[in-house]
Amino acid sequence: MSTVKFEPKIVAFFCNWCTYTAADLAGVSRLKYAPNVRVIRVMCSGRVDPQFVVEAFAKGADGVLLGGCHPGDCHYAEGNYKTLRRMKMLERMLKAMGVEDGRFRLEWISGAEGDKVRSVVNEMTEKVRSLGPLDLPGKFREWDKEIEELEARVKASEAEEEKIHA
Amino acid sequence: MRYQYFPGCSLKGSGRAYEESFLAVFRALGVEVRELEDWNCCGATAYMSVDETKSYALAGRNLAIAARDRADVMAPCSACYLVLNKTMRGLGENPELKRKVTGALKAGGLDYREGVKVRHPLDVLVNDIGLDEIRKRVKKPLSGLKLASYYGCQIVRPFATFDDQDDPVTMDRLMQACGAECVDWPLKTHCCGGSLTGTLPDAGLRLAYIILNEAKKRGAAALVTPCPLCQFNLDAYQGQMAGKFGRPNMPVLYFTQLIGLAMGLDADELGIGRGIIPAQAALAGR
Amino acid sequence: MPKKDHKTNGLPRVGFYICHCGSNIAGTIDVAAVREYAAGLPGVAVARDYKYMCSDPGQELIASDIEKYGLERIVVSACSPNLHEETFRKAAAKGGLNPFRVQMVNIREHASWVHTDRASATEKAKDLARAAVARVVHHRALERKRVPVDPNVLVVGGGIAGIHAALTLANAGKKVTLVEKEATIGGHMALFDKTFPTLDCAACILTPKMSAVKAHPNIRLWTWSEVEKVEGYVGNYKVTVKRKPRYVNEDLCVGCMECIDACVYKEPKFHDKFNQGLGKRKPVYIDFPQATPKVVLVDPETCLQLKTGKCQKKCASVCDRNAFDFGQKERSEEIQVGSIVLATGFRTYDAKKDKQYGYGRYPGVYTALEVERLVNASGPTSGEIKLRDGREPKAVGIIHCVGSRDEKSNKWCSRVCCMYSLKLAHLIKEHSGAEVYNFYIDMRAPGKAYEEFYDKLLGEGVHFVRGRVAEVTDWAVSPEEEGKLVMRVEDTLAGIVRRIPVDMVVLSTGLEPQADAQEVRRRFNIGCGSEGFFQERHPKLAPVNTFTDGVYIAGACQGPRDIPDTVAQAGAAAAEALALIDAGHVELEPNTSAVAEAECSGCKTCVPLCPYGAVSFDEAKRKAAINEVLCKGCGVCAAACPSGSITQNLFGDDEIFSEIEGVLAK
Amino acid sequence: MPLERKIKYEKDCDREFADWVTSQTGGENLRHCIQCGVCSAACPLSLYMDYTPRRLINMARAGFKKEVLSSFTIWLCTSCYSCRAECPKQIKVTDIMYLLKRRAIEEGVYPKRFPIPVLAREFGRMIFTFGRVDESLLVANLFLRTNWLRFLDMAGVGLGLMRKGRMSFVPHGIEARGQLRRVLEAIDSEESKEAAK
Repeated sequence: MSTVKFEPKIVAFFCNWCTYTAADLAGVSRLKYAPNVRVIRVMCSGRVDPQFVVEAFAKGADGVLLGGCHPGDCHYAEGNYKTLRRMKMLERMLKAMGVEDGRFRLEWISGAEGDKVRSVVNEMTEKVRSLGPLDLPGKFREWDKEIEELEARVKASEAEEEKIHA
Repeated sequence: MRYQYFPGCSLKGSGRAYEESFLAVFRALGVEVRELEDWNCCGATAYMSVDETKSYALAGRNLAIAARDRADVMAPCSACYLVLNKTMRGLGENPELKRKVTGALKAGGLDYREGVKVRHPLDVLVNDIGLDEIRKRVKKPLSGLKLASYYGCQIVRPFATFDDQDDPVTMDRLMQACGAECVDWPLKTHCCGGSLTGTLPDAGLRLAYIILNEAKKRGAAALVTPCPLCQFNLDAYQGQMAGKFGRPNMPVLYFTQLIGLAMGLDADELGIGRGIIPAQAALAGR
Repeated sequence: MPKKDHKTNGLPRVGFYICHCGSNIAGTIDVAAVREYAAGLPGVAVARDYKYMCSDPGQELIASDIEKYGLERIVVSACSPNLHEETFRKAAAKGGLNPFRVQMVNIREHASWVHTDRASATEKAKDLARAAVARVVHHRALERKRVPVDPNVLVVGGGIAGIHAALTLANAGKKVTLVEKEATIGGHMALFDKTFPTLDCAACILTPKMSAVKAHPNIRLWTWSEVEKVEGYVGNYKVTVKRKPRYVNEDLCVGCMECIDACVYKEPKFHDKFNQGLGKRKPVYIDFPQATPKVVLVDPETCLQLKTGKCQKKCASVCDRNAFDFGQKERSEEIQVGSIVLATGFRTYDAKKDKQYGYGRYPGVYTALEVERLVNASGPTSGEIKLRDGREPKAVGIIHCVGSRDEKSNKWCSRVCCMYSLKLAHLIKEHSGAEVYNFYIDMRAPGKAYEEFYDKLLGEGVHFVRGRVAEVTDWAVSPEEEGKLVMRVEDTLAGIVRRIPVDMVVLSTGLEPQADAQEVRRRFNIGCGSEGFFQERHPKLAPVNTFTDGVYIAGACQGPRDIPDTVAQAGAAAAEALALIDAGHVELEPNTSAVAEAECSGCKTCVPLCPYGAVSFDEAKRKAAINEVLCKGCGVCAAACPSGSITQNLFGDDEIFSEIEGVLAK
Repeated sequence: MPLERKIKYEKDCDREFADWVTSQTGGENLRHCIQCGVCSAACPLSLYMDYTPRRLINMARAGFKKEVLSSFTIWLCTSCYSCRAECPKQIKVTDIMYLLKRRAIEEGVYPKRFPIPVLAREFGRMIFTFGRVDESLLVANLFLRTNWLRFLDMAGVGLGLMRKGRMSFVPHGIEARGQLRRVLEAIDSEESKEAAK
């Protein structure tokens, strides 16, 4: 296991008008970057429900990248401002869940910034690689087990109590 | 207000008058200036040609010492000002270099930290203390004195952020605040010949002469400068110029000397007498 | 209804197609391995690979498979959906399948072109295939909305680009509103004396077009006006235009200019913007004799009446048309149009920023635009080359690339400066007989008859020094330099540094985006490239289109260009608008959002979020409702809805969750 | 007049040298040079140079190693940064001059008895020993090692300075000389480790 280099899996949500276009531009310009990102296209970064991010971590992503238009540049007037507010709250939540800084990243990348797609993807891949696997599904299983044990203990003590009262 | 002070080798040697007047002016302004403890040579421009990493480490040692105190560092010598800023920038841009240099400093028990601010006294006087405050302190205005303000090269290029690279004005404004007049001339940041005046006199002397001669043509009675090497080149070699080009006979003063005079400080305290070309006539008994 | 066989386990039957794109994809990705992998995915009834999926036979393959295998969903793994999504939707429709049951996987721009390792690129292609197959199952049959296109057009900017676009559209019988922020149309071209390389007089070719605009029954010309707000969508824009007061009734003024003679200021004494400050004007003025519309205006900054309310108003009293109206106020007007052509032009680099050239410090230093006015027969010196101090220059130096090809200011080549510098060199030499030096870095003369023009100048004895000038200074090293401007430059072809004394320096300033380009592009909801010029939809295949349908760009607002290219682009933008108008309607993407009423809790979270006011609240039902025509499909409401009752077509929660699970599943 | 071959064959060009220059700190943008010559025009010393800075840059990227390292140009640079301030491609010309000087010293190809490289070396030695530089001692050393006659020439200047109290012959060093030496030696050992790799 330790001989195989850990290759993180990163899920990216890119808005159609800026960041997805920038990724297309990176392709047309033949810029080379790490193959660890899987892009999911949305029309606007504002479409990204925090649940999508949580779901991606829960299903085994080691990192989640969200790319939208620069502030003030949103194709839909102000969708990206909404993204920003929502994602600030999400960041706090992720921290509470034990997701380290650097696993979730929000970047404004305009349609002209193919090079930024490359640098952001490369940086993030390196960062997440250094953090190691997140394995939230594994953690969920552990937590489930803990909760089950707790439940069992509560039930047992309740049964005990009932016995005494009876 | 409190600052750390990095003198550099020149201000302890040929630029002694710069140190004297610099300290006197800040003392009179009520600003605390404390010399950096056991500082070493910044490496200047010469050491860069010998060993790049070591020259960064030399400057790095000073920066590490400066980082022990939170006060900004004033470096009156242009070369020191440039080298210290260049080092901070170079280490910031190049992680590999930074690793080497901080590692070496560690070996000497020193801790390099970012965030030290190295500033020139011109910047401090205009932006921290302010021209209004200077004007208030002027007791003997330099009225009638026509100066050519000569900045030299390394103070605005390439790192200074407090003034324009092609047409700096900070020192002009300071001199005007002291009541002097500054001539309009295009050689404010032209090179004085630097170390070449000593090593290749034909090249160096010509550059220095061009500057002095142009200042004279524009009607300046004296040159004013913030750089110890410029002062040395322009002042000490005028005798040698005489044989080759002509004798400019132009006193070359530090801006701190002139501010000191305007504030009513004693000429001896300001090292006015240390100039090779006497300034008495230009200063007309001030 | 096609039969379902047991292979798909009751799932819709998916056809999977992967494209080689010649070697573009197949060179980096093991296409056969992905095809085999996809064939085993749940729901996939057929998986194929093909050399060029976008070719006719490739499309035909999809269409015929739909019938042959009873396919209900299509996944095409090829290039960016921004390029070929429409192609494959049409192919599906041809085979009888609803076009929105198609999903594309981008393995070219996002994989084969950006990765080098074959194994990991193939792995990525498999992950993306799995996700697309998982998501496409949820695709519903959708219909495109058709909305009619308003045939009226707005053209913004009255330079040569806007003029040409407006005339083309008007000649095709469309009603055009031309909005210009200055008091006259004509733009930069109206400032020029001659045009390169033909040296025909700019006014002679421009002013007839300006008059044609004014006279055209299909053009409404609004000068001294600016677009304030744009609402709506392709085919149906509502535009608010701010109309600044001229203090003169435009319908009454006939441009006799008697008021200018009568003004209480006997001599013109105010900054004349049109003449680049080289001339003076009065508070009541007209930019130049052929200004269009030929209507005077009053400058509130300098007019005594407007500033103090105390003036004899001689201007008004000599006007026999009673055109003066000092009480005029700024007003806004609303217009409806279906398409918009932006032709807002450029500005020139501010020469003061390059302090080493002494513009503003030495009176002998000029910008190229100033010299255009100096050599112009109708300019402030009637075409004589006279310096600010009245002298005639004996030697003139022209510095190319000021504010161009310089990372400290603008990185780009401004494309026109080499040619206009040659033109100015010719005109200066012709008008004054002076020695003229051109200081250039590289000579760029790539247009029709441009190289020939350069050759002509070489023959005329104009000096060419290849080198960027370091400094313009008045410091002299020899008697012949005294009183001159000295240019320090390396003659790079000789390898020798030179000092050249001249009397006049001309700075060939580069072209920049307009100062308000960022505001303007936001107003029209289009993009800018990193240098600040408006961004075209595709640099080669859609050079006048933008990412906002119905908004087209022409001329130097998109990037530096000369007059022939600008006119060609203006014609292209007009043609794009005409194509839209003549189609009569547009089909909108059906990726709008809708509320499932039963699940809506009436919390109103979504209502204020919509930037288009498409979400309203039905007070009677206590439910949110979305107007499908106003909705532009961003999906912000769907993301915010706490009860999950808003769904965005093609980007529903089910579709996106399946995709997430798809890319991560092993 | 003896004939000399001026043409360059490809085998005369040292590609490795060109790659080395562009790989050094300061040399990064070198290949982006558009040969506009603003560096040469801005340079106050270009009037004495055998090759203008622009030419030197082009020769360096073409691999004309011998000409570049033995040129007079690199030793005339006074580090005034005029070139760098004007360069439209933000090429760090001054830093390139430094790195060429270092290489020339390393390879021992600088002009013999030419005072500038000696100054640089003496300067370095003095710092290594004392931590600070005594200008007077430096100048004296310099002339002793290069040209006795110049020393006599300079005597006038020296006397003037001495009279004004601007010359001191007592070398004053820093206190923590040991520490400084440890720092500089740490770099030596780091670099020899790297070289071993």
